[in-house]
Amino acid sequence: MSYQVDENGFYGPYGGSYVPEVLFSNVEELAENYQAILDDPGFQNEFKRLLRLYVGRETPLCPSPYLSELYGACIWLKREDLCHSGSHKINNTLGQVLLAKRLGKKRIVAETGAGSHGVATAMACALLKMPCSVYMGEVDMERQFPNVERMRLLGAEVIPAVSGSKTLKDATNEAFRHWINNPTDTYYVIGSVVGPHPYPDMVTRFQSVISRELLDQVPELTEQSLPDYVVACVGGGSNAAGSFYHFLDHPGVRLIAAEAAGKGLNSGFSAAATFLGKEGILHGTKTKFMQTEEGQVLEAHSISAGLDYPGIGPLHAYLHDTGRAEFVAVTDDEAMAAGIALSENEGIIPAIESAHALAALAQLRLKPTDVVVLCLSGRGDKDLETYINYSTSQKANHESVK
Amino acid sequence: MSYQVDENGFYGPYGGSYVPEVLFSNVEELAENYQAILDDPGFQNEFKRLLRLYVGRETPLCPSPYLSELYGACIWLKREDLCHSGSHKINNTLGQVLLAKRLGKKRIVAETGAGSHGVATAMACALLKMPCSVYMGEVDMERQFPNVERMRLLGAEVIPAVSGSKTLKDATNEAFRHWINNPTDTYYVIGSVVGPHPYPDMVTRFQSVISRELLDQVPELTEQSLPDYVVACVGGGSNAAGSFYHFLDHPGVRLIAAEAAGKGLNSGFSAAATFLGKEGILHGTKTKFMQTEEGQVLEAHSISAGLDYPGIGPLHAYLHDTGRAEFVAVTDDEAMAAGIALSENEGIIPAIESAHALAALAQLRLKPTDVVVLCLSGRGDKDLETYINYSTSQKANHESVK
Amino acid sequence: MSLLNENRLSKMFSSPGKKRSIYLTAGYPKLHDTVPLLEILQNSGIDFVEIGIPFSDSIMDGPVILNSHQIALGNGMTMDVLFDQLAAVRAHISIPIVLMGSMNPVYQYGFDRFCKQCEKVGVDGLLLPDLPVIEFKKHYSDFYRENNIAPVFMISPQTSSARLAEIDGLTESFLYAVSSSSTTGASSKMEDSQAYFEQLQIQNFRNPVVIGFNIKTREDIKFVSQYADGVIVGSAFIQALEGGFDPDKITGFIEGLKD
Amino acid sequence: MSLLNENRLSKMFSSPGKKRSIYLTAGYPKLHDTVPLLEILQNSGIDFVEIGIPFSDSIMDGPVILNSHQIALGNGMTMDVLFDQLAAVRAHISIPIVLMGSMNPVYQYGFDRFCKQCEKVGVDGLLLPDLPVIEFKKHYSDFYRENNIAPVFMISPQTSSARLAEIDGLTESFLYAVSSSSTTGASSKMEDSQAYFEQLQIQNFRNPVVIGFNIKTREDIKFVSQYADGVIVGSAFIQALEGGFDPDKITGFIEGLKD
Ligand SMILES: Cc1ncc(COP(=O)(O)O)c(C=O)c1O
Ligand SMILES: Cc1ncc(COP(=O)(O)O)c(C=O)c1O
Repeated sequence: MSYQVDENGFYGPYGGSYVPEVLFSNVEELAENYQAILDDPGFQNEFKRLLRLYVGRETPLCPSPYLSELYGACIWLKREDLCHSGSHKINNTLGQVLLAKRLGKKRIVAETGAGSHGVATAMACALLKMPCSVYMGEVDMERQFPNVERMRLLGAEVIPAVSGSKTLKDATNEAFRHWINNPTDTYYVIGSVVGPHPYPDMVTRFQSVISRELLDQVPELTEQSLPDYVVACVGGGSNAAGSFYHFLDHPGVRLIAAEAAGKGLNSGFSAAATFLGKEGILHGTKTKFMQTEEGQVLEAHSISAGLDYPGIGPLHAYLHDTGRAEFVAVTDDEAMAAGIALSENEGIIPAIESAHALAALAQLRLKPTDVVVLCLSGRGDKDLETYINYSTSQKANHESVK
Repeated sequence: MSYQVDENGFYGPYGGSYVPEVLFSNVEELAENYQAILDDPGFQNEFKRLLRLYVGRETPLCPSPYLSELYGACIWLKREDLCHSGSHKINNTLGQVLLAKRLGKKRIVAETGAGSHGVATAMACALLKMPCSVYMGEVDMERQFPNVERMRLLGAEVIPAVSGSKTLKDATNEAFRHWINNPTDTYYVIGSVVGPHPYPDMVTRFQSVISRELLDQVPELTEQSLPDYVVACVGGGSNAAGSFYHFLDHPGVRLIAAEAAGKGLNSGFSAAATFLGKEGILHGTKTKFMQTEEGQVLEAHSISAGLDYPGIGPLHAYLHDTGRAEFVAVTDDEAMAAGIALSENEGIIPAIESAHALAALAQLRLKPTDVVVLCLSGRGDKDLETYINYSTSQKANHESVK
Repeated sequence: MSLLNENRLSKMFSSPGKKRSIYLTAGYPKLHDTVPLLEILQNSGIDFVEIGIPFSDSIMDGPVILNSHQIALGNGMTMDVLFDQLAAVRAHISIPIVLMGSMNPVYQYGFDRFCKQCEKVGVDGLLLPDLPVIEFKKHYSDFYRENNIAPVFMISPQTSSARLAEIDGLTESFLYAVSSSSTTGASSKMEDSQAYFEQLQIQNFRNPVVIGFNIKTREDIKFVSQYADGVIVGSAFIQALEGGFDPDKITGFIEGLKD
Repeated sequence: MSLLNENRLSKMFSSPGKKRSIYLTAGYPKLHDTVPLLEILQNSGIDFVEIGIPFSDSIMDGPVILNSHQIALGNGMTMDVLFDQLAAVRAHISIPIVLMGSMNPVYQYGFDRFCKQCEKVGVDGLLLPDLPVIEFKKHYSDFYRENNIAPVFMISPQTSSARLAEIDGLTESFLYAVSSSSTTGASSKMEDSQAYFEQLQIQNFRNPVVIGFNIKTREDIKFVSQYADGVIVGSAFIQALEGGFDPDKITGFIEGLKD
């Protein structure tokens, strides 16, 4: 079975390119050129050079004594939190902004949820001298305010998205609208493995540097040549896609995708697209997302702004249906507890997104010999307010119960 | 001429160990053991392993096209901002906490200015399972609040220092007092190359990993085997000491130390110890610091909490007097402008401390062939409020002038 | 080479004169305003209408139409309600009706079932801006043909000439040319698009060309009509409904667009 | 093997009985309170006093004494003012005086010059807690000897026996034993230090041992006096001055410490 995109941009039934005519030529230009550009040695060299010298790759594969003891297995953290910008998102934005320059584009637009992608885009744009506008849901601007400040300091324009749930879905709508209004000179840097073909494949390829490094690191650091598990959180699914990529054709490697269950799968406040979603067309791609009977998109809920999206990328929808990846739902509470525990026990404050992957470990039945690689997609500096407020309210609850 | 500490803990006239009797045995124990422990292969391996897998070393040496063009030279940034914790401080704290465990200590106390050292200590303590208390000036707690939240989330106790100027000097006093009150079980992790012997040398050695990496990186990436300049900011002087260390005996390498001139050298609001200070005894060491005729310590001022200290380490006092290092004074305004410019033009938001080193470049007379290595000691995430407020007030000033 | 039986749209376009069309959002401003609105439009001499199926996340639309979608959804507009309303309309409304909307609600309804319903209630054309031509050809064109629904596609200043030819070949009824590259209700000036309009004019399309997006005033209509077979007014009309549906005001608005 | 000429301190210690000493901060609570305070202390039968030289950053001190330093500095206390005050004192104050303080103000004044002034104004001993023994021996001991100033050193529960011997050898006058490892004014209980005090007792020191730090009450003094040649009350005395210098209150305080 192939998990590669087909020539029409599909993974099985998912994917494709459902964009209005105004964007057709843009998307087509991209689809026709991205493979050649990505494979061009000049591009490859420049991209790899920036990943090494600017981003600080490779990122370490770091043993986690705390988690290993807790779960009775050999657990390793792939430290994307150490990337410049603070998350894996920069792998993708550098690639896309370099590519946009190759295509002769003059301006960049992006959406952002947690702000990680927005910051990473703003950084790539500052470095590569491209003006940059980032749409961000008003709710997200509040809960990830440090990232708003970072984007502004980096010289990017941050534009609040005020429609709908005022989160990632709505920021994405607005970024698409911006692109529709500026199709010739503007390049849209999508932040995850979503959107019309070729974005899902292109973003997957840029992020696949994660699993590329793991192919060397796992045999170097563990007693196995391949991990038994690779675990990652899924918002749109870019860090998961990048972590899974080079293991897709190794059926012995179990791929675990942690989705945000919000306040609980059946609470009405969730973002777990494979559990609650069905097939449909959103943001230019056919995939699974949460929607009404009528096909109206449902508002997602997650305490983590980066997972607060009703859908997932088409590759993940396909990995779900084929059973190649196993999807796990993690609640806000489980994620927060896991994030706080890692902070206290290992001195690593994870992004709340990544904390979902940490909490997913509790749902695996691990053996002592299992080698588990978990993608720590980002650092939690952007989430300090949320962590502190959560701890405070937990303590208050605890008190009032007593 | 030797720039190594002598057997009594002195660099020329500077250094030594001026501690109260209660601390004597602690400091003596450290002085007698640190060399052997540091040289022990078991310790070395563990320390290097953590630097690699946990901290993410080596940190890249990253070309700066923007600065290179601006100053007409080949300017490279040593990216300590990419270290886990967000600054070089973790190099030292991991070393010291490992050492504290070897000495059988049970608790850690530390002082912090910008919070970088406090966070790095809290991280090392979380990882290595040591309870941790951090003193931080009340003023600094406000201006570096994200770091306070990080320390708390990491399980450290943050104790406000309310005496004096409520900044780094006072936090250091309080940490010393805490240590005096708990001399047997507590280890004091000093955050810079200050304090009684052997701290200045020990911290220098832990931080010397910076220049150790440069010894390989400079010939690999540039056309020279040694840089022409190494530039670093100096609070206490640990990132500078670490950056200079392996070049001390290469007289062809010019060592530039950027001190905080605050609102101007003669403004009464400054922290430039080599310009405004004189020899004296502070925090257990003989060094240069700002003081009255009467020997009362003056309050320092810098917009950067990490440089807001009236003294420098004894090694730097010696490098100053011997002329081996050149000291440059950088005002708040110059540093802020340099920090904002790097953010906008290169997508790297530097710590305001590091921005002082950036601004110091303007005072060098560089030639096009000069290879300049600048230690970007930390990232500016902790400084977002200060940057944004500064930008806003600059714009307001600008408006009102118009 | 029309695959369609005689259809109100093609009949209308085969009559002489520039056509004028209005876009309205189904279920806006009130759930049951759609039918009386259609009556006024027909009585005011509008040649055909486009009815927008509201969608929570329509990326083609600007704030005015987006807002109307939100309100219509809030009013309880659904596909079934819309078809019920339209079923009642054909007794007294004869102008052609084009349905327009995002793919997903149609996809969830079932494309085949949707087209069958369209035919049943007398819908003449269907425009789904995010339905790609390649998907149309592969999976959906039969449903259109079998149910006598005219496929309508958009063309834009970005559309290549090869693609223009392909789209023209697939289209039955009219080509919907956007006046500029924008979402609906943008503030672009028609004069700025003159070069593009002139270009459209010299293409030898099988289908008539109707220009839409950002056409607000009588002057806009006059200017654009020089280059096309018809014009569509959308956001400006929705804006005229914003205070609530007032038949006199709407009649006045339509009159105001006339030369 | 005393290197000092006859000195008030050694004379005092050679007299029988447990000694009681008070610590005060020069220039606190008001700049010129030091002299009248000394008079009261002498009149109340205090055996000797320690006068603290205020320093902006005294790390040995807890909040109470720290605060007195800040206020004294604010009052304008300087080395010259202190020496002027002391010069006037010796006319009517005969109890021994030990100066105590951080190294840096002394270092800035000039160690030699400082010791000369001490002798001139009748200071008997000098205790600089952050002057290391090794530095004392190498650079400073001559200044003490030449000016007939008794070197006083602290010893603590942390001090090794080898070092105790060395310090005892360098000390002239008395060993200042801190009651526990702490800054001044901590809340440690004297009973908790009993084992340490007993240990001190069995050492065969050349010098008498005086215990200080955290001694607050008559009971503390009684308990500690069992083990040492004298006691020093510091923070508790400074605290008694906090409302302002009231001679009756101070006399009462001293009386209250007596058995
Ligand atoms: C740190 C981090 N991890 C994960 C995600 C989720 O995105 P994706 O699923 O594309 O990796 C985000 C999104 O903002 C993020 O910031
Ligand atoms: C990022 C950063 N750089 C530099 C410094 C100054 O310390 P040092 O001079 O010891 O490197 C600090 C202190 O907090 C810091 O946080």
